[in-house]
Amino acid sequence: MSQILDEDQRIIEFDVRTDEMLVNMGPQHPSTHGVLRLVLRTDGEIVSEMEPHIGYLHRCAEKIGENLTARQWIPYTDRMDYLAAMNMNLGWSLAVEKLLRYQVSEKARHLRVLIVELNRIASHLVGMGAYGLDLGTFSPFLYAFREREKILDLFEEVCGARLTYSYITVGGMTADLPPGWLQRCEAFLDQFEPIIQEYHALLTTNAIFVKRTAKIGVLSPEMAIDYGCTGPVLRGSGVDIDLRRDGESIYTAMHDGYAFEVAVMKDGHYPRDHKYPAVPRDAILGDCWHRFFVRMLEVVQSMDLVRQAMDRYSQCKGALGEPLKLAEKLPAGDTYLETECPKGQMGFYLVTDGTSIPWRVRARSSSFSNLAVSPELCRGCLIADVPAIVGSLDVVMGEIDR
Amino acid sequence: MRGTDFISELEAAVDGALVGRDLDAVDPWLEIAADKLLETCRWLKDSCEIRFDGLQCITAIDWFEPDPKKAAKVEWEPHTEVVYHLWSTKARASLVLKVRLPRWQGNEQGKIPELSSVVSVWRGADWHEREVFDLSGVQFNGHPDLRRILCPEDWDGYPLRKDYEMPLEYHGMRGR
Amino acid sequence: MNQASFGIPVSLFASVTIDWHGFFFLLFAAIACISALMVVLSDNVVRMALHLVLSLGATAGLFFLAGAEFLGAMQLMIYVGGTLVLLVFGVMLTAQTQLVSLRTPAGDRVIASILAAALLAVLVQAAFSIESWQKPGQGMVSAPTATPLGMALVGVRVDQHAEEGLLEPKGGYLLPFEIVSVHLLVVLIGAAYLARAKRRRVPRPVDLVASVDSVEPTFSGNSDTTVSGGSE
Amino acid sequence: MIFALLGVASVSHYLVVGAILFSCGVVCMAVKRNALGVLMGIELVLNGANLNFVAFGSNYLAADGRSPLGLDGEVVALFVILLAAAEAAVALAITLNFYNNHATVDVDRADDLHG
Amino acid sequence: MAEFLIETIGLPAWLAWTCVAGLSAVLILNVIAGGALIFIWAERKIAARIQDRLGPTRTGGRFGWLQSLADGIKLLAKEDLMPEGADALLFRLAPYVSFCASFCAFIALPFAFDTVGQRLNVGVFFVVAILGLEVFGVILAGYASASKWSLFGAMREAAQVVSYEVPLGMCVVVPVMLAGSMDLVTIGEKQAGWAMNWFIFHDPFTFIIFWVYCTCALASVNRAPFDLAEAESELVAGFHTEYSGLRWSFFFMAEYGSMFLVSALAAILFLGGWNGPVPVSKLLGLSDGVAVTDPFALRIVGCMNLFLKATAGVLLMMWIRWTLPRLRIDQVMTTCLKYCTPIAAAMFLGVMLWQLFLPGGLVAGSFRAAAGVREGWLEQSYRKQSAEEESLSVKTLSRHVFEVSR
Repeated sequence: MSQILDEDQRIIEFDVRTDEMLVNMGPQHPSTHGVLRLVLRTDGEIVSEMEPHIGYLHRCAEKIGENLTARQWIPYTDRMDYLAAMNMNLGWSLAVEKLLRYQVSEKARHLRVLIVELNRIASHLVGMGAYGLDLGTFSPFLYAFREREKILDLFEEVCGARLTYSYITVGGMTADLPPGWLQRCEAFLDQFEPIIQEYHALLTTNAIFVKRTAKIGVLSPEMAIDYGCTGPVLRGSGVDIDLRRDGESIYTAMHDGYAFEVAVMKDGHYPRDHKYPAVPRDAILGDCWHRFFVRMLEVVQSMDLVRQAMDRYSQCKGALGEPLKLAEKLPAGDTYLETECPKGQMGFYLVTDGTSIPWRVRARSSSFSNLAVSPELCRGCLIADVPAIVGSLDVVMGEIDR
Repeated sequence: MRGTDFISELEAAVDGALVGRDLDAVDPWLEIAADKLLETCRWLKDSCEIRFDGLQCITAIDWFEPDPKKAAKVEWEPHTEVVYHLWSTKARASLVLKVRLPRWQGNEQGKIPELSSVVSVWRGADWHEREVFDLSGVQFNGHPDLRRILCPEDWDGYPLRKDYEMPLEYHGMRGR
Repeated sequence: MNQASFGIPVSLFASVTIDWHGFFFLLFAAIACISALMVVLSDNVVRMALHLVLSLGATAGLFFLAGAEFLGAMQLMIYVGGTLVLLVFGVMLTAQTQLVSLRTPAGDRVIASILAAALLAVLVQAAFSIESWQKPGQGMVSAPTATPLGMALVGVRVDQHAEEGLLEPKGGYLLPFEIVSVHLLVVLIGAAYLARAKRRRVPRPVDLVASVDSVEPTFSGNSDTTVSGGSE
Repeated sequence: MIFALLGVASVSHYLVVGAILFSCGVVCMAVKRNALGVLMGIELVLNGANLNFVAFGSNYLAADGRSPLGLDGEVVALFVILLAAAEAAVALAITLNFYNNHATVDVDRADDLHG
Repeated sequence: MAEFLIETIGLPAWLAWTCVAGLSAVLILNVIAGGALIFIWAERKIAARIQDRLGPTRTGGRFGWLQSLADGIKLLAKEDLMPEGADALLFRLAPYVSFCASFCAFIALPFAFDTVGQRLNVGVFFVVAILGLEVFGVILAGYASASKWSLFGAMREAAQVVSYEVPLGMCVVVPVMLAGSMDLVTIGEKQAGWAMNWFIFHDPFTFIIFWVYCTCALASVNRAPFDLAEAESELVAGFHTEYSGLRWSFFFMAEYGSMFLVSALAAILFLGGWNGPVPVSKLLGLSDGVAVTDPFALRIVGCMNLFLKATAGVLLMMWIRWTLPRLRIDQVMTTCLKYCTPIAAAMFLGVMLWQLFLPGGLVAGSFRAAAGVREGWLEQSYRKQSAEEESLSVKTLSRHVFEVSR
């Protein structure tokens, strides 16, 4: 019995041994989500070692930040997690506001929640679609993009951009919502809600999908915390942390009065999982399936938050408030703020020396830490599992390489 | 637990670790002696009541003013500061540690400062330390695999240092 | 009959008769022999396997020509699998060693060739030694052999005609058939045993990482990450 | 020569082809140092033999329309094919084990039992 | 046809036979190449519809039906690249090996009751064996490309195809057993009459084994969810990563050719082949119940039937491809060894017992009477064929020569 316990079930060894092979997955590989390069050492189909090589998309954003004012740097945050640029804008704006001890107007607060949660849906849709692609099914990808396009249309109305918005800015927003936007957003949510079942049918409950993801890349909560994994990756391992509820006061204050349940498995149940497919028998907490499912639940959660935010926003009277000056003087000091972005906790660290230009800016990216755990998860898996595992971490290279 | 209690506990646990503090800043921080860092981190993670089980971020700040005119006006000595942002899952609390290092080890130009690695405490420190090494030039002793991470392996210099100059050319490509 | 339809001087063609059987025999025989020779001559295992496949395929063609259709199909089917596996292993086992030359010394080659030439001479001599063997076949279209073959394998001979007047009736092949079946089964099991998966017992470094007890015990049912506790 | 052969595909011609395959196989077995090459030689030898069986068993080739061997030729050839497949599996297993132990497929290195 | 050439036009026999053989080859080639064009277009349209988009709309009119032709021309014009470390000969050879295997298997495939390139009495085995040869092209391509991804693709393909040949063989043997012949024409003819005569409806076991056959066929032609050899998310493009232009399109044509082939084989083995669900030929008086009166019309109807069924099979494959994720290599093997093979074996046994105790099948042989007539005619004509040297058989050809030269 003890012998059985000693065996690592994940690592399979054969009597038939062949020469080890070193293969390069990426940086131009179809399933590495951008310019990620994975070096695999394989014995046949089994990956004995995997090492990510990053930096192909390094654009020196932090160095550039030392030469721009805080508001000028916002477009650079867009280009970090370019799939959730609104969240990036928010993270940086909040960090600067925290240093300035500035509070945005009530209306701007609700508008921020609205926009950010909408962007979270868009980001998770890409994550979901691309994950299907990683597992070899193409159709869900286009289904996801079809809906994402509608969100991008809404964003385009708001700020004129479809990918790099720079909409949320230090001290508020660059503009208020155009007339009739709320109705269009409402219409989108109404038609989007039933479609989620479609995704569950195509992916979440699909037998092959479950076979490909269940018990693959199991990340224990200890390991997840140890590696600094955050976001859906951490919650997929069953750790109940969501900065919207547990974060710093300036961030949680933004969500004051909002009702939401953190998408994490508690006592064998996900919040309102009665509405959604049951957890398959094969899946164990912390595997790829759970990470994927947490994202799917967060889409529903975000839809709910968007509806609440729309309510509150429309009830707010008065002006949105002007954003701060482009070259607002920053008090000397330093501050660090993490926000809950779709990919995980994105932290911005800001050091100032009393001028309007920061002395040092630092972006702590969630994908960076999430990806760092992938060599551990991929040890002993099959080649086909590598895209499945890396895809389930849902990394964005723009954020990792900055 | 109150902050002051925590500090006295830390002082008791790791003798001579705490060399500075600012509890009134936007983010209160503690300054740790460079040679006591590893011990302090161990204690913070394993033994103290609020277990800081997550390392969120490591940042190195280069306090150096290349412009001699401005340099004359600043009130700090040139140094490198390494900042650790810790997080406790249990208490949902964060902690900021700062470590002050010389810009160059023994003031010897080109010899990067050394600091003990905390990879043995938090595995997540691995890539963060590599990034700090890569961009700001801090040697982490005890790191299992300290290589450049974002820049190419044969890159010269540490880009996030204030006196860094972009090379004129890299493998035949124009730099400036 | 219109002898010069379409302006083609048909008489020119009519004087030539082509024996298709002979033509295909020559074709297949040439492919088989040349490929066999190439198997001997080439050093690359994959090329050898390719030539072997060609040779065996051409042999299957010869079987078809000789009226043994079932056998030809079997040859194709079994050797596709058999040599395929050879090929695969050839590739796998020489991934690294392909630079290491496994050439035979020239002396060995010469000796082997001489011996083989002698053997060939004897065999060819034997092949033409009996006159009746040299006579071309009647080309009788015989009944398909698949059914009698199948019946013979289960022990019933249906191919013997009464008028053949054999001294004693030929037996079926039930026993050899069974023996071959068991034999194949044994080989199958052996192969499965050889390729079975084993679990590695070495603990992975990550398992040695100290545990964190501050986490809410939400994680359960995962037996394969045994956290062995912080021993430091 | 070629025209002489045309139209006279007889048992003898099959035997010649078989002989060539057989000889090639024998040379292959003798000179190849690669274990897989030796295996391929065996396959060739077996095929050469098979051709003979088929040739003798073919009514179609027989001069009087009735072959001396009849169906037995085909049955034996069939068994040879089946056993060749089994033999290949066993030989491959040996080769693999050999490779795992010696990291080579050179049969000249298999001299562990050499005194 | 050859008769016509010899007697009416006055060609010498060997030339006439060559012409006929060439014509048949061209016809089959056209079925594959033209079929591939149509199927590629269909796949694009179907994939587009499944994915809520339009697909090709411009090239060649409203439905973009010339898109694949345009692509073909583009592929012809593309530069033919070869990696530096590649084994030049094998690299060049591989696509043709694949294509030839796919093409050769059509030789023994009957399109209607007597429309067949070469009627072989081991037709089923021949088709399955030749189809298995296609994998050689893939392995050679993978090895010769000097790319590790190609090599992985080739290894996967080898393992998969060799494994799936076992259950596929078992599935194929069931109709052979029911028809008592390995001749595809005979197997097809045994299912003439109403749809209840089709082997898929013969008994519950055949119904199950049909679906096992579908799974195995899907796997043996490398279509999703078994398309591991070219899994684009794992192996870039698998065995054809390094191929471009015309060579690459040969692999593609081979793939579509094989898809059509296994579908047609399924139709012949289980779905009545060229016989419609209703014995139209009898109702229309093409065969009056005693003899075939209009073989030409019957051929056309038969071909259409078979093409329809095979196309339905191909479309089903496309539907599956655009719906399901891909399996992993070990799951593919598990499907084969733990599910398909035992199920196929059990069903084989079941069919055998059923034949033993309920030989007529569920629906008594009454419908079979219609089949019997045509079958009899066919056997007769087959015999006549061989006697009058109507077939393309090498054997009969040569026999003709024997007679002429004597």
